[in-house]
Amino acid sequence: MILGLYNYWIVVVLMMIGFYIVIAHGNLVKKIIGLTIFQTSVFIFYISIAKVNGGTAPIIAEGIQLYSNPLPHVLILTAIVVGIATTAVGLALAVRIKEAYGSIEEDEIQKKDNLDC
Amino acid sequence: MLIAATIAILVVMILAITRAIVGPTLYDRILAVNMFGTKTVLLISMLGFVMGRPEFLDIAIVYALINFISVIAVLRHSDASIFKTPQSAEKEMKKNS
Amino acid sequence: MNISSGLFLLVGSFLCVSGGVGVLRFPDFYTRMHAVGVTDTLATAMILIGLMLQMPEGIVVLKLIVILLMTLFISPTASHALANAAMNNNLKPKLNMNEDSKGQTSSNP
Amino acid sequence: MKDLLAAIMLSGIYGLLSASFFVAMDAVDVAFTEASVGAGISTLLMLAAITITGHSEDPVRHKPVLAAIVVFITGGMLIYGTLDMPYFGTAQAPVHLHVVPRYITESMQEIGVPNIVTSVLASYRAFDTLGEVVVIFTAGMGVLALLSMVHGPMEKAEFESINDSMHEKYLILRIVTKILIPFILIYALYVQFHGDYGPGGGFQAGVIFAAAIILYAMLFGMRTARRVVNQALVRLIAAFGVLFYGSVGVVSLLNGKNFLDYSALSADPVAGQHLGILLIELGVGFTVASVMVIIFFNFEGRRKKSNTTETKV
Repeated sequence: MILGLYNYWIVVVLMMIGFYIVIAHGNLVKKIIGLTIFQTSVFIFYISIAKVNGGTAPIIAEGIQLYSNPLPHVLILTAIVVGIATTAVGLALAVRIKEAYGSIEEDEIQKKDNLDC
Repeated sequence: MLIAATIAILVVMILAITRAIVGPTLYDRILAVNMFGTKTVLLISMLGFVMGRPEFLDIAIVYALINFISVIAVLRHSDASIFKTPQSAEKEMKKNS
Repeated sequence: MNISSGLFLLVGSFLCVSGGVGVLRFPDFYTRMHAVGVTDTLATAMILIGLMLQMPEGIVVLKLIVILLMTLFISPTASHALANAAMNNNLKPKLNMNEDSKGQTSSNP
Repeated sequence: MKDLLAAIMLSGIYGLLSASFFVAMDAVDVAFTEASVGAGISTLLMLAAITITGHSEDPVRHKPVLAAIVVFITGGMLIYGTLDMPYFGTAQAPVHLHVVPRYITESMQEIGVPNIVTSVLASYRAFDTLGEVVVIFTAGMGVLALLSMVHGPMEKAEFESINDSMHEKYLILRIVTKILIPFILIYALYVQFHGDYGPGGGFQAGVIFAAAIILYAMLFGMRTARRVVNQALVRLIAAFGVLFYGSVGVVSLLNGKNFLDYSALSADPVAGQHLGILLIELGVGFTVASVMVIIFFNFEGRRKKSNTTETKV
């Protein structure tokens, strides 16, 4: 059944929503929100790969045979924390741009840059 | 019974999201997020029982805490002097009525 | 045991749903606040008690009690702070009949 | 949506939702992290950022049609690419067939830690994790470099005079928070040291610990918080965490095993592994907590600076 692939489709849709926000919106903070959506879609992709039907969480307990795949969990766990750290750097850049240009709209920044040249 | 309660919580979560999207004022949104948070706490503790591994209640505890912190963050933000715009709030009220 | 747990869960879910409907249907912020603030705490308590009866084991019950206490502390505080902030920032309650009476309504849950 | 505040609230809900999804997908550790990070800290940082940058957005879009076309084509190609992927939840998918069976079956004998995620994170793939910790540390330093301020004595006095604590208006909030904060700190320690047996570990504990300090800073004002939490010390701790992690690896190197092979730390290899995991989780916790605190404090410090300059002009 082709419908067994639905998890990937959801991921793709989320990813594209994030992508659209990054392309089409001029506001830098909005772009960062788009990036986090994109990021989360990648997390969901990894985690949904790790799921095994009938398996449970990979913490060993008595009487459980089938566990979900722990490896993607590890990768994503660290990726989330790294993601927030990089998001913070992005926001910090946005703050500095606001202080330097007085705006975080891409168009206005571009205009000011052109004036300076 | 567990399943029924889980479904009820999911329904309420959908209602809360609707309010967060529609919500005419900022406070409606905060309210919806707060409510959504408490419902998530319930949902996660419920899911632990449904899946037969109730050790995972730790996550629910974190949720309860984080929810509180984010509500305070938003309130503090809305208190920040540059955002105190009673006119805008009133305008929104008028739009609402 | 099972029946009582089911009963608690049922009451809890009913309260949850009524709170949800309230938050969607009520006309202005303060009434919505009322709907959520009142039902949320009780519903959480009910459902958590139901879960406790479901599996009376030491550590699980302990964690559920911690969650319960946390909610009992946090939920009313958050509602109070929220209503307080809304009042401070001049969000007026919507009054049904007479527009000019800008009096107080009992808005704090 | 034009109002960035609303967008941020909704992205907070998105974080909550994705964390419940992770629980449903059995990834409890990930859900734990997402709970504390995605829903809590990231909302917080975005709010701090938009306090400075302003919260309304220019509704003009850049060539929305073109963007939509690009997005649709990319999406279509990605969906076409998924047709070859294994179905959702099949146990025979290639990801489940390689290293993972070894992790699942042998982790109990080799490492002696029930939580496989922790054992993979801290022992099998410890070098990866070291890299991640260094990235977090670097990001923290990046924020520090971008946002920290050197202010003269005059400015400093002015800076100190701003009282932004919330407690005048929110008495109840203040008292409840005062009661809660010790419990949050204890809970963070529990998460830190219980990570071997249940969901948890250094990353989560660090974020929760930082959240407690941030909560304090928000309610009692940055001035008080700066007095309580020494910034220079926090920076030192951030560096110390990374160093600690690395030096555990060096110790095992000096004892004749590979870098970060903790069997060398004790006579009994399993006990050594256990000790090693505990130590490096501690290092991770130190770094993550202090980096989060650094990031938040710097954002907040900036905010007051820009506010005062605005009022001066």
